[in-house]
Amino acid sequence: MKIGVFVCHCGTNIAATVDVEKAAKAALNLAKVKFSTTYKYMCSSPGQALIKDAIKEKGLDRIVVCACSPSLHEKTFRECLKESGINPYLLEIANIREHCSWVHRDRETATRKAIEIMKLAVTKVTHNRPLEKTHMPIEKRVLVIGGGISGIQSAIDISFAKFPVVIVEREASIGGRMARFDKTFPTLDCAACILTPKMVTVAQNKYVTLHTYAEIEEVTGHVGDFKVKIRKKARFVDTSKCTGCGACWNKCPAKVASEFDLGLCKRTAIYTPFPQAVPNIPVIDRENCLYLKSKKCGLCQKVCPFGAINYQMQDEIIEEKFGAIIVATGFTQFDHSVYGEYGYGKYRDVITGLHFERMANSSGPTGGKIIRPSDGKVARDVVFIQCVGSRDEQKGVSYCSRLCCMYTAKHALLLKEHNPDSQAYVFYIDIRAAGKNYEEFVKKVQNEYGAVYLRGRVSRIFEKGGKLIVRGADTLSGAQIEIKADLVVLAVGLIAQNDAAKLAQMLHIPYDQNNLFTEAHPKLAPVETITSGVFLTGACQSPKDIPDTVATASAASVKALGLLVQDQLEKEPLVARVDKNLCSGCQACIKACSFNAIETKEVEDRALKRKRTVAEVIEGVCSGCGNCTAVCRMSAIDLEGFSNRQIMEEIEVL
Amino acid sequence: MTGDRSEWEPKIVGFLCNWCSYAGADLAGQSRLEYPPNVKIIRVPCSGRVNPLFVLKCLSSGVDGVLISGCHTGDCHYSEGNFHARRRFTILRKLFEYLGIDPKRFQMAWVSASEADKWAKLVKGLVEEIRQAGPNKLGHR
Amino acid sequence: MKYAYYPGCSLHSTAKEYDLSTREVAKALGIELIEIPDWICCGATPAHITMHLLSLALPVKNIIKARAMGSYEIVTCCAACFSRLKTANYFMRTDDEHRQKVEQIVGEPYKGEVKVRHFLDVLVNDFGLKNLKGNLVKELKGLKVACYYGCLLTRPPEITELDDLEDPHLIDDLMRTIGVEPVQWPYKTECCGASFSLTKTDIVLKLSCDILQMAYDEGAQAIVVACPLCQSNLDLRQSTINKKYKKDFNLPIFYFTQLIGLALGIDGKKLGLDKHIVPPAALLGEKDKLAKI
Amino acid sequence: MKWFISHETIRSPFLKTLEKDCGEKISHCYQCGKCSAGCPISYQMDYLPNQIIRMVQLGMEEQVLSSKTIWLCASCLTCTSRCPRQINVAEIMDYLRRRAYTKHMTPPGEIEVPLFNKIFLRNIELHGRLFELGLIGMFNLLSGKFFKDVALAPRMFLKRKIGLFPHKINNSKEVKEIFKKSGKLGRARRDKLWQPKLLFLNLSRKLIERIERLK
Repeated sequence: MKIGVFVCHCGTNIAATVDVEKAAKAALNLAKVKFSTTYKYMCSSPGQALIKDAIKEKGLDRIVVCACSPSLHEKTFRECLKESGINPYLLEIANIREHCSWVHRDRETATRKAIEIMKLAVTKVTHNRPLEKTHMPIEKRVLVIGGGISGIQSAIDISFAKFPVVIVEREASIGGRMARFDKTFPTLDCAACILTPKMVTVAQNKYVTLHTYAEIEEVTGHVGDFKVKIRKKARFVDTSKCTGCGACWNKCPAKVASEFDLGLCKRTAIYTPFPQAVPNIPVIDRENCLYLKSKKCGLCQKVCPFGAINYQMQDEIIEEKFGAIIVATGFTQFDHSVYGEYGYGKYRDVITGLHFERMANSSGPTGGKIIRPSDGKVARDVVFIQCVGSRDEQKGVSYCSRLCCMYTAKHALLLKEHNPDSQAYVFYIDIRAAGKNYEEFVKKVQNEYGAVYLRGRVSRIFEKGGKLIVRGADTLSGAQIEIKADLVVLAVGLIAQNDAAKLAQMLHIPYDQNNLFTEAHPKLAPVETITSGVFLTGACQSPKDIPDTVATASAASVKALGLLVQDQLEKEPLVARVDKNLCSGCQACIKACSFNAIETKEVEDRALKRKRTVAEVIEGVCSGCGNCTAVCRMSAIDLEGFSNRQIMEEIEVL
Repeated sequence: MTGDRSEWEPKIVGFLCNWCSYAGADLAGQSRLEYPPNVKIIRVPCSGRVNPLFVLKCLSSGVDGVLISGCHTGDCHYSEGNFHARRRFTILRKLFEYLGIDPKRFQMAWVSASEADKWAKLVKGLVEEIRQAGPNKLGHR
Repeated sequence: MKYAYYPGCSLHSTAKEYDLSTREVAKALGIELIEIPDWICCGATPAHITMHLLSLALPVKNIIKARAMGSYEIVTCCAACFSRLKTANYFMRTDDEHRQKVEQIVGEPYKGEVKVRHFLDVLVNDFGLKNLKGNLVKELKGLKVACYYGCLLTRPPEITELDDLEDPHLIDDLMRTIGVEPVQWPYKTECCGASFSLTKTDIVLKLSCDILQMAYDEGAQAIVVACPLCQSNLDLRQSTINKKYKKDFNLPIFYFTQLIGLALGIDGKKLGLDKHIVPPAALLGEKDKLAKI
Repeated sequence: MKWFISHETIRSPFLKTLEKDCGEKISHCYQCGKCSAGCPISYQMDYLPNQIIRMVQLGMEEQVLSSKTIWLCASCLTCTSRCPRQINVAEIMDYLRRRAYTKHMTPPGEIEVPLFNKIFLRNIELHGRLFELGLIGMFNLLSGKFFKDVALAPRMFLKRKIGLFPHKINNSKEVKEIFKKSGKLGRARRDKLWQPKLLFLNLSRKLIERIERLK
């Protein structure tokens, strides 16, 4: 056995704190290490060439690379080994950057620790075995969770490549948040004008199946073979019969606050969320339907000319298989009722940006009039407050929600267009207008639309004499500011959906402290997750505006397609294996396995001269977690790449 | 390893699951958070991979402290590996208490991929605790 | 129900009627208040502005005296004392460095374990509104008041742990229970400038004037307070405010205990209603709530 | 105002001791101005609270300690309870005042508050509990506002809201002990309460007022 050790400088990232030459020298003292060297960037092509040359010239058969985290370049170096004709699994990475040079300052300490980390890797590589990747078939369908603009865009992109897509949307219609917007910044395109065609396209597309009013119930399996249970909530309307004529909702007597219009107007118990809904088929809200609550009424059934109403309908659970999943679940608004100083959400004339969008929308609850919800009077002096819930560790989230600056500027502009006599006052901390034509847009709002920008947060809002008294500050002039306003619009931040963590756990993808889904790499893998086959798009990962959302939607689609176009899926061979001679057939491993990857098998025992039951791992199903190995009394089951012997010896050399 | 306290530095082995805690420690590096060098990390796919024998082996080889760190409850990449680990090692801890081994020497933690800060704090705290517990006398070295 | 009672300096002088009415109400409701023997001043604002350690040591000394009485919780009525005692407790609980220094000064170990309560809290949460209602002799119908909490009862919430930070309601709840109608007004927790009463009287006049104006505008006939400093600024200085800002306020400033006392049928004089600078008799008489005081 | 920034000013010990002594991380402040927006007294201040914090961030010790603002803070804690970065602004104001004391940097127009505080504490130190008449009398005497609030006094006496004599308690020794042990507490006692500058200032202010009125 000839082990080669390659120590990377990583520019100065490693070399500044770790004496790489000393480490390389120390490697030669280790058993079976025949060669060691250093290089500035081991992952670069000359660096890889260095490894390849050394393998050829020195006859090395196992390699240890001391560099960055294996999550970054393990694949790179495995490829490098393969190209030099060595089995790619005869490689170990010693993480001397993230776990050493970047977290220690003292050169001597860091060098000593780097050598120890290297020692562990050398010990481990000694017991690596050559392994071959296994191959699995791929289910050539994509699941898109969420039917907002990001889900719609993803589905359209995938359908271009002629792969089937299923969209699961929990609301009665696709369209998501964007369907509620009036106009979009900075071009002032009408949101409906650019979204509705896409909604129709997706509905008519023969590769796309829509499951609206449906939710994900359970996800099992893995990349190439996800098994997903979808709950299709009872609509109480037969989608095959309904034509969306509207007879039912015109007659329905039960009226409740409309969620789509954020309570600014009423809807009926049988309803479509908005006139352009896709599919244009209503649902019955079982909470508020008089018939479903108390068997009184039944009017909609009587008036339906097609007999589409069915009060007996039950939730239905369907199970489907997918090769890849795109998560496009979007965001929700920060709830400003935690701000006592802004009235705990009790003042009717203190509204959110989304309320403003609905009011500005000509097909919205006020028919495009911007008024005070309390008394219906036209709003003249309107105060906009940015960063409500965002950049606020005390009451909200610490991050910047990224689009509030822009949508507030847009609102200030729309206000002036709708109410020419009005005046907008915008309280801001910083204006973040980084985007194409964004800064110009904000400047336009300030210069041409006369919005007054005041740099400071608002400390208090209260009602007096039918007006809202807003107390803020303008830190630029050093003055306390008081404004008597008709309407206050809070630019509330974007936060994760309430049940985001639950979905993440179902999909086995990580999420951060704010319940936003975590990408595989913040720069180089922004739409992937560490769970292969699951991709992210839109604001479920971090706040995004429409252009960014659409861009990530297309990116996620490409990633999913990249998977689907392959004939077979390569699978890491780091799976569990049973030594049949040692296995006593206790089946403890079968109970420990969460993936049903272990079966029993009869083998002929030559010593006992009879058949006996042993465990056997189904390679294609095993995910390599190693949970089975920890319960095996005989140590008969072991994990490739992380074997008992390897770990024991690693402990030994410490 | 000598018993001389002035020279003695705690030696700690950390078994980190690949998906959460190892990534969390990576992030600590990316964020340049400084922490003591005493913890040597052994990467495992899942905290459920850690065999109680490994812990015993550590303590008998003179390691002063053992840390097992995995994903938070419900966040396991393999669904429930961390549950198994937690159950397994709660029992092991009981056994250690019974045997009179300072339970401080064997700790479990849950660090997610985004909790770099928590990882750095954890290491600092752990090293301090083990330092107070003193050298592991069980070790044959 | 037994509590160690810490009146504080103000309740022994400028706010005598607060002390009188508190004791009367407690007596009538069977709440036993045992005055902490030889209590000393809590140091108030001058102490924490001038010397931090002193501002912790003085309250802690008092708490230790209360602890020596047995296992009682401390009750205080003065918002400033309440704030200082609570703050000192918070430091003793959470800050080892300060705790050790203070322990050295007062000569006894103390870890912040004695509970400090405001009399409001005791009435609403220990005694209970329902129980109070059952004890009423009459209801003070027809009276509209603005309940004014000031700065120190609710801020900072993690220390005072008393009431809602921005929209407190304990006094409002009590008033409703005795039949008084609290107006909804936005200045419940505005500052009256208390600590500047003597030094920067102009500021106090301006802030107090704003508060009186807001209460008046929202239709209050009187203001109900739980802080002796607020009361003295609003009551004592009301005539000066009228003169300076050309106003015509005539708003009596009651302690919540006084109105509760009236509802419990206690004689107005016993509640110190005669000690007010802005006389309440007219208002109370006109409303025919009780015999003339 | 012009302020030269250099390595020394940015790393001035002022900022460090402040952060250590009051346990607040000043660099956390991102200058949103919410403290200034809610401050009831900011209309009187020479610098808004957020500007004071900014000046602390830049190490402008002298300017901060000689500002009027720190003496105008009423400790109402509105800023602290609403700060989105959870900075205890009121505590920082307290700290700055304490530091201004020890450095003798009170601005000439703002001597009343420190004088009052000293008299107040001296009063407690002597009597254990506050003796209001003594406090008011002493303050008026030493600040030169001899007849301030005199009109209110008769009513206060009549209503027995102010006593003519201090309370008698049996623990004056123990109070003195606390004052003595609280570190630099002795300073309050030893510091001269007699402030001719202030006396002169207030008397002349009175005089000018009277002349103005005569006009």
